[in-house]
Amino acid sequence: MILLSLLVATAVAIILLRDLFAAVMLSGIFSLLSAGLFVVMDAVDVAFTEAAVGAGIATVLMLGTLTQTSTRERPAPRLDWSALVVVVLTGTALVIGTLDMPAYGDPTAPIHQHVAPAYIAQNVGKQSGRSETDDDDFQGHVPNMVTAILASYRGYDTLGELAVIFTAGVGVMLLLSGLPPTAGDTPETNPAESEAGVDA
Amino acid sequence: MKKHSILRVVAKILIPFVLLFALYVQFHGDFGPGGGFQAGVIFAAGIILYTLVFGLDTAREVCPKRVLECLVAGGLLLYGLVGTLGILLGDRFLDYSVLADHSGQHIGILLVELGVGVTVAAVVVSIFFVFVDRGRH
Amino acid sequence: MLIVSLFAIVATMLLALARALLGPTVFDRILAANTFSTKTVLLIAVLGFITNRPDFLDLALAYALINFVGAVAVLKFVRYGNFAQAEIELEIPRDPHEAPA
Amino acid sequence: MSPECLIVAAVLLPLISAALVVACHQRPNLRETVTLVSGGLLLAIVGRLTGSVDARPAINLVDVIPGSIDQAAIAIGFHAEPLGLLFALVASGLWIATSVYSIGYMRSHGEQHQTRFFCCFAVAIGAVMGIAFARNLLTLFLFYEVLTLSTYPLVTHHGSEAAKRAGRTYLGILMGTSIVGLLLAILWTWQLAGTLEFKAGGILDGHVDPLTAGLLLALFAFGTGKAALMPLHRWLPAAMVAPTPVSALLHAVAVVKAGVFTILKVGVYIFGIDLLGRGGSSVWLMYVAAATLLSASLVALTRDNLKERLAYSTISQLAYIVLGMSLATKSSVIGGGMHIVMHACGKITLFFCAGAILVGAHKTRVSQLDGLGRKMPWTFAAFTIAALSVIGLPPMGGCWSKWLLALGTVEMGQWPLLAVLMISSLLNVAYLMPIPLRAFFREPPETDDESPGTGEAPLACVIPLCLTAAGCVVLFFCADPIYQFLSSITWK
Amino acid sequence: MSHATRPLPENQPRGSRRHVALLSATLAAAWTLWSWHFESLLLVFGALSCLAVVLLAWRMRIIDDEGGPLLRLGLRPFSYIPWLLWQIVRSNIDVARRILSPGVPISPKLIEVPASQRTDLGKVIYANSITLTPGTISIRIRDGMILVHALSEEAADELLQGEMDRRVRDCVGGA
Amino acid sequence: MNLEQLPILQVILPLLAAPCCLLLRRSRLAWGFAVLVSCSSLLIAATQLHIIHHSASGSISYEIGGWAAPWGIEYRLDRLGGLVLLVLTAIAAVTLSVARRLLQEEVPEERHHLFFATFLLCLAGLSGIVSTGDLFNVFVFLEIASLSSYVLISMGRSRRALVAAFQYLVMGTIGSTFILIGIGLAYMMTGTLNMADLAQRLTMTLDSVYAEGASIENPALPVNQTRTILAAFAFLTVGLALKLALFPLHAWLPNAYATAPTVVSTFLAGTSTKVAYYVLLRVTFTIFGLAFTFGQVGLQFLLTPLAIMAILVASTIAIYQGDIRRILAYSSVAQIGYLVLGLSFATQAGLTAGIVHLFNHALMKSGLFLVVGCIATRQAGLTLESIRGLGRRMPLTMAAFVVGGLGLIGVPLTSGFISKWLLVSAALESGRWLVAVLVVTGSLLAVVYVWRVVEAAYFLEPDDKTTSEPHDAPAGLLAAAWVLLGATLVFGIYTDLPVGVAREAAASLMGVGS
Amino acid sequence: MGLFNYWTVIVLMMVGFYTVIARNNLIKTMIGLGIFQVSVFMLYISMGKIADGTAPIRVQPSAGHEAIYSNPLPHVLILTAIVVGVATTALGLALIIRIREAYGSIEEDEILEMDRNS
Amino acid sequence: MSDVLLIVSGVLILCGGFFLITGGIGLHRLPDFYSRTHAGGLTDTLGAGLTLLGLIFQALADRPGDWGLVVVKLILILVFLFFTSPGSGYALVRAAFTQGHKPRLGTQIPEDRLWDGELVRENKI
Ligand code: NA
Ligand code: NA
Repeated sequence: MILLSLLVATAVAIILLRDLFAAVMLSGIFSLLSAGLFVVMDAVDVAFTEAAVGAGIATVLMLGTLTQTSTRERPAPRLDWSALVVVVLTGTALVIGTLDMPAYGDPTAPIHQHVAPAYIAQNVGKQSGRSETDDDDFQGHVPNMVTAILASYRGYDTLGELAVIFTAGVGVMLLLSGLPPTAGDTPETNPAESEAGVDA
Repeated sequence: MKKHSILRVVAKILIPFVLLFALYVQFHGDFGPGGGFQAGVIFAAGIILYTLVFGLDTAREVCPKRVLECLVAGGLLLYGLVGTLGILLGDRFLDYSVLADHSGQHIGILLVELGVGVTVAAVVVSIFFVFVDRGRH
Repeated sequence: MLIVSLFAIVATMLLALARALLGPTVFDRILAANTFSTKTVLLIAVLGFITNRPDFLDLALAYALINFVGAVAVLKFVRYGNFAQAEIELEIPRDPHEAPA
Repeated sequence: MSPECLIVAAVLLPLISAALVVACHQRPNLRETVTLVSGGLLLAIVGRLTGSVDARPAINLVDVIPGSIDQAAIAIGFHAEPLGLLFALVASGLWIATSVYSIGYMRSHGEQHQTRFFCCFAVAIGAVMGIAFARNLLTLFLFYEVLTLSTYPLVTHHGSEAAKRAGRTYLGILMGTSIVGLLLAILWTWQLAGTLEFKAGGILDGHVDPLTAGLLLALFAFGTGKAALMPLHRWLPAAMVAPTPVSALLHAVAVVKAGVFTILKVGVYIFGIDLLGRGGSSVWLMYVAAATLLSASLVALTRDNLKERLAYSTISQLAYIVLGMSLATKSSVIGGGMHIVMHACGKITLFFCAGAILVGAHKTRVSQLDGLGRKMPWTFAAFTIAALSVIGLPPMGGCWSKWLLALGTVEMGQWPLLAVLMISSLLNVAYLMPIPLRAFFREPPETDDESPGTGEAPLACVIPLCLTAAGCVVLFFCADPIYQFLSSITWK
Repeated sequence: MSHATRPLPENQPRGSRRHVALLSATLAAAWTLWSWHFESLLLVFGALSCLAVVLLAWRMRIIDDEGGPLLRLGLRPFSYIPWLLWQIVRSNIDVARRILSPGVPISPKLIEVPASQRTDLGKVIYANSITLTPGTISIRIRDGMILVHALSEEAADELLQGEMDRRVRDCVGGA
Repeated sequence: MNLEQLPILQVILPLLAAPCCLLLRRSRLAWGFAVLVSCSSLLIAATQLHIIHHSASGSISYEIGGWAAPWGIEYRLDRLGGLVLLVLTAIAAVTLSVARRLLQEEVPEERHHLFFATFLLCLAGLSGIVSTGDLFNVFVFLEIASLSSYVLISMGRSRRALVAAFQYLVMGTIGSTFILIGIGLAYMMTGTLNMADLAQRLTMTLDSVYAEGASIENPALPVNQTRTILAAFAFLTVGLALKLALFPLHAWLPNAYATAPTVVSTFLAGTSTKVAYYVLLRVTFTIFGLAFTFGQVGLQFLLTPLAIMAILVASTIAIYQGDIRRILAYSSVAQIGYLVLGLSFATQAGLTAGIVHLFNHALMKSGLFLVVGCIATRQAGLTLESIRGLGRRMPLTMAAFVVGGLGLIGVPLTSGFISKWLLVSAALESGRWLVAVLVVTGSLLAVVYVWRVVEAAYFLEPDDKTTSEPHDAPAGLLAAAWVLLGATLVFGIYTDLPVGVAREAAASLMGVGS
Repeated sequence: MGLFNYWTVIVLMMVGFYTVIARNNLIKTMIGLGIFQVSVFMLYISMGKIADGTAPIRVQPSAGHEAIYSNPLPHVLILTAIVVGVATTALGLALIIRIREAYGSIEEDEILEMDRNS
Repeated sequence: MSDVLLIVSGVLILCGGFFLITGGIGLHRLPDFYSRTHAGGLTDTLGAGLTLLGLIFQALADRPGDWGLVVVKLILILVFLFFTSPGSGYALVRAAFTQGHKPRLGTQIPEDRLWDGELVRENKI
């Protein structure tokens, strides 16, 4: 609960800060906080990943971006009413959606009934091919259920996830590596002026 | 006297352990928190630390672009290959049971996690290099 | 006892967060963020003991590590404005058997 | 060649000819030969078909809309029936005349893009054939659109701003009405009847109540923009920016007749005369037609531009045909069909004359024609004959169709409409007759003596107009065969 | 100064080999402690991992005296570390007292203290020790002098007495 | 290896070909390989559709990893999926086969291998979305497809492409996050991610999805009547509408399509929104079901007006555009309106129309963008000003455009006519009079925007008459464009394949028939 | 109060969402996107939590009674989603760098203004 | 034995907590960036150190059988923190100093003027 309040405070602060560098630092903090929250909610693998990604990679990359852009948000933040309306509507929809939800931590909730027990017991059993022993799909080799699901039961999702990472890698290379196509149009001094009109 | 010797010394001592820790996380994903992705990120963090302290050019010498590209592709291909073995050996895609009689699943998981780790590390390092390289122009 | 520690840690985090928000200089923010992140490491470690799952200690170590790299990156950013600059112009001795890169 | 193949040949021949015209664009003489030969061949083919019309030959080419549980598949298909055949006959016959006329006109005018002109012309004729022989509404719609598209380049032939503006009006109204009205009507019909085939006696009988029928008929009537029913008539005067042969063939014959032909065919083969007559679903259309008829005539009176006056005259005459259909009696429908022929012959002559006056005397306005009759006697003689035919005076063809229409009003007891027909005929006299009268009986203005082009237009222009004028007279005597020919369309 | 700019000793093959061996051993120990799994498969992975890391570190040219200070220092740090820890505790208490006292009795000072160690490593250890003890923090090492920010006069004076400098020098010895 | 492995091969072939492309490095090699892969994909898709269409059940299933369905990820393909895959792979194959030529002006050669890798990833992502029977797997492959699209779009020559790609990235990510929320809420109340399983559990009562002894207020309430599921549905729909570029959420599309490299516009215009539409169909019909979507929620009351607005507003905007690519892009937004309209009728006829239009519009729009690519090989400008008189300079190219344009309008003998015919007759069948009228009005607007291009190309004189010699696009490119637009003509006449498959597919979505 | 957790998460989500759609600065937008996504992750993880449960890593059998594990599936899903999120962030930032190079600005309205004028 | 360990652990953890919070307070009570770094150091050294040490004793008490792994890992974290914290701390002040950020020097700084930037006194560097 405290962590959650801290998170909200951080998020609000990020909105209000005009200093982008500070915002990036805070978003790193935000990630660490949420990682802490994940630990509280028993999601250690997720916490691990969120810390590595949010506080690590994302922060470093954002700083890398800031080195090439300005560190200050130019116009002062002001309230955007239309955005606020959209947000309030969306939030209301979500809150209404929560009204019929099972309570937080309820062990009888549907989510814990249907598929999950077999994952926890690791006794889904093979549909085809040679069958392993009856009770344990992994023969005790994989105590981390998250890994078992991630890499085997739903290993295909993980292949997709890897493809996403691969896409990002290739994409960033395409966008940034080597001489950029726009390099000729963008002299150091005032890119904005010289670029105007080049656009065919 | 060279400047910033403190960071340099600390980095020199730390980096091997960071990399080893990454590999530890990689191979113990079955047992505790962590796995290929986290390992890849930490491994990349080690190299990022190296880059930050010793400079991009030095780091590029250690991890040449070509090698990185191969690793980026290699990890994904490794994953795919393990999956495809399932098909080739007469079962479904990503069915690791075909890999060995009893511990097929275990081996399969280790291999695909390795694929994840390799690609993630290589991609993160590549992206970082590219960002940094772009930043100095 | 662990709970007390937990509260102490969270309180410190809160104070650090406030400092990060207030600034006023960028260095204050970085200092606060640094402090904050070390406390997260402690938090994770303590949480591991509270939930009786010390598996999490790996996690804490990983946090510490990531934080350090992050801190170095931040400092390089503040100092040089880019990451490409080496921290020192290290004279790298060449091994005669190794082909030049 | 079997009749079925002949029908397909009739549709394809103009299209092939269009391709050949493009292929021969380097050699104008060869190009024009192709046009003329195709015209002749087409007439021959259509003529051959006349003999086999009693058998109602029909052919389906390919299913376009696959059938489903309650609806039959729809194919691109053709058949030959009297109404369509008559229309095809008129169009193909007049194509020859127009071709000859165009050659003279275009060459003496030194027009640009002649290849495009002849090519589009041929495609338009192909489309007209498609419309005339369409076996179902879908095929008709297809060729209806082809006709619109292929005549657009003809309308904007001059490429001037005015031409482009006119072209947009043309395309906008014709395409717009066809998509919003006609297509929707077709789809609705399909929903109601489960088929789109033209069948003797109609396909909607038993599927609709009178109110629905009335609405559907409205969609058809206004969806067929080519019929130029008011208030959708604007395109026709606009299209008068086109070269005269275009106005002559397309906007006196092919395009507008395709419109009224569509309405007639829908009335006869989709609704069925019985249905319309019984339910009174078409009564409103009678009055719309009557209003169009009168007001177009009145507008024509006020127009000084000769071609524009003829255009409004056309609008008015088209309304006769729509009126004939909406009266839904045997004689009125046949009268409508007949009026297609009679008016085509008369109006094309009038346009030929207008073109000849432009080529020969460079005059476009009625008020400029004083005394021109002496210099262009043949042209104005032909004009007089055609005008009489359009007015509906014996011994010209036009009198029969108007007679049958009047008979229809009497049969239906629509006395006010009879009065409208009478008044309209008087108005016809009022806007058409002053033209030859001015030409023959007024003195030419003095300043005009030295102006160039004071003789007849080239022979290639004059001969066709004389021929079509003669046709008007001949048709007076051919009325009975045409009547007999058409009378089978109302059989169930 | 001249000795510092001279090529560092890591290009000497003998030293390098010793460093590699040390690193490998340390890594192997670390792996074992972390893993605590003694299945053959994981041991093989462990060995491979250590090998890979050593290879990469070799490529990175970070296996040298600075990277492996233990080799250079031998057992001497074990006498220094307890003293340092004690200093840390003392200074912690001092700073905490100042923070919590009403009026925050501090008087920040900038001082330069001489660093008498001869190598980078020695200076680094000294500077780090200064930083690790709250109340003093090293800002810059230049020309054998360390610029220090001290929270109070007392902390500055204590540092200027040079006990820490001496102990660090003893600790790194001739290195 | 036998035919039952086809579903997975369909996806992993391009997926794993992407890293291979990266390794090949040389532009020509990578290109050749990519073409080979995409052609094989096409072959696989065609074989699959054949198998599905002639199988008794009308669908095939493949359990990845050998794990049973609700636990493992299942691939499930029915006729609809088979048809979408066929279009997708066909367009990919055609586009890739000319991609190298088209890229010459737009991407430096040393990056071609990266480009082709990204392209293949996009193909793999889209194929994966279509094939999978697992809701979360949809999300994963949606992201592969989206991320690669962002990259591909940003490769456009002008700097606007970057902004367009960024805007798309933001909007797309909002969309997928909404989808993620929706999936989460649905999963929360059912405990499963498998679509078929989800559909079944949504209709169960609360007490049967909760554990024994749970304290629930209203045990007999069906799961799909909870507010949570309602919210799940709302978020899924809105997220998909964003990806689909449904009318008020379409802002990203015109910029993206108009600034991307032509290869990319060609591919994406025909595929990406179509696949999003496919997912929308899956969500509304397969998962939540007819009764829920249209009975309980009444989605039609939202979708129908939006679809009509899309048709009318986007077509109207298209009329005022000066750049051909923007005209085509806004036209796409309008055509999406037609697709959604078909869905919103919730009748078999409407669905058939939607599916057929999906098929037809994909071919048409890809073909048209390919024509734009053809033009771009000969001249820089793509505005209405700069294409004046192009009908004479590039006769075959512009003829292809005319064919595609007629298709967009829906002129008979083009496939566009068939889909609009089906759509309007579906509207009439269910008594939606006004809708039918508005649909044909939309076609009318299409006449205007298509006509503006045709008029410029054929009836307006170029400003400078320097190059009046006919100089058509390179033969290969032209052939590719004509393959797609020729298909528009062929499927306007021989309608058995799309309409036949679509009818069956619609029937099974409606729960009729199979 | 079993739903309070969810509501706070929703508030957080909306803060992020607002930042995305209201902010002009491209980097701020990316940060907002990050917050938005992380809050969605929290929603998932919250639903997987079981009261008195423990992390889904099997504990040694010596622990005595059978442990209750929180649901591992949401964790798996979110691991994937996090990766997707960071990939998106990386791409977005790369795009921002290129935009800045081409336009000299990272403020959306300025960029759009330049596009309108050119 | 175990009880003794637990008590030791408790005391250590409490002391750690004390230093943590004090450091946190110091972050606010101290007047400028440079002096605040000392407060940060407080939390990083004894704050973290004592807490971790407390945890080590806790582990020794709780898991008589298999404390090894846990203690080793805790020590590793401790070492790591002690190792990196001066590194990053040094780099931070170094960065601030080279950027020209001047420390506020002097004997007594009135608490009510802690935020007053004017108080920075000229120094001789
Ligand atoms: Na794991
Ligand atoms: Na210190």
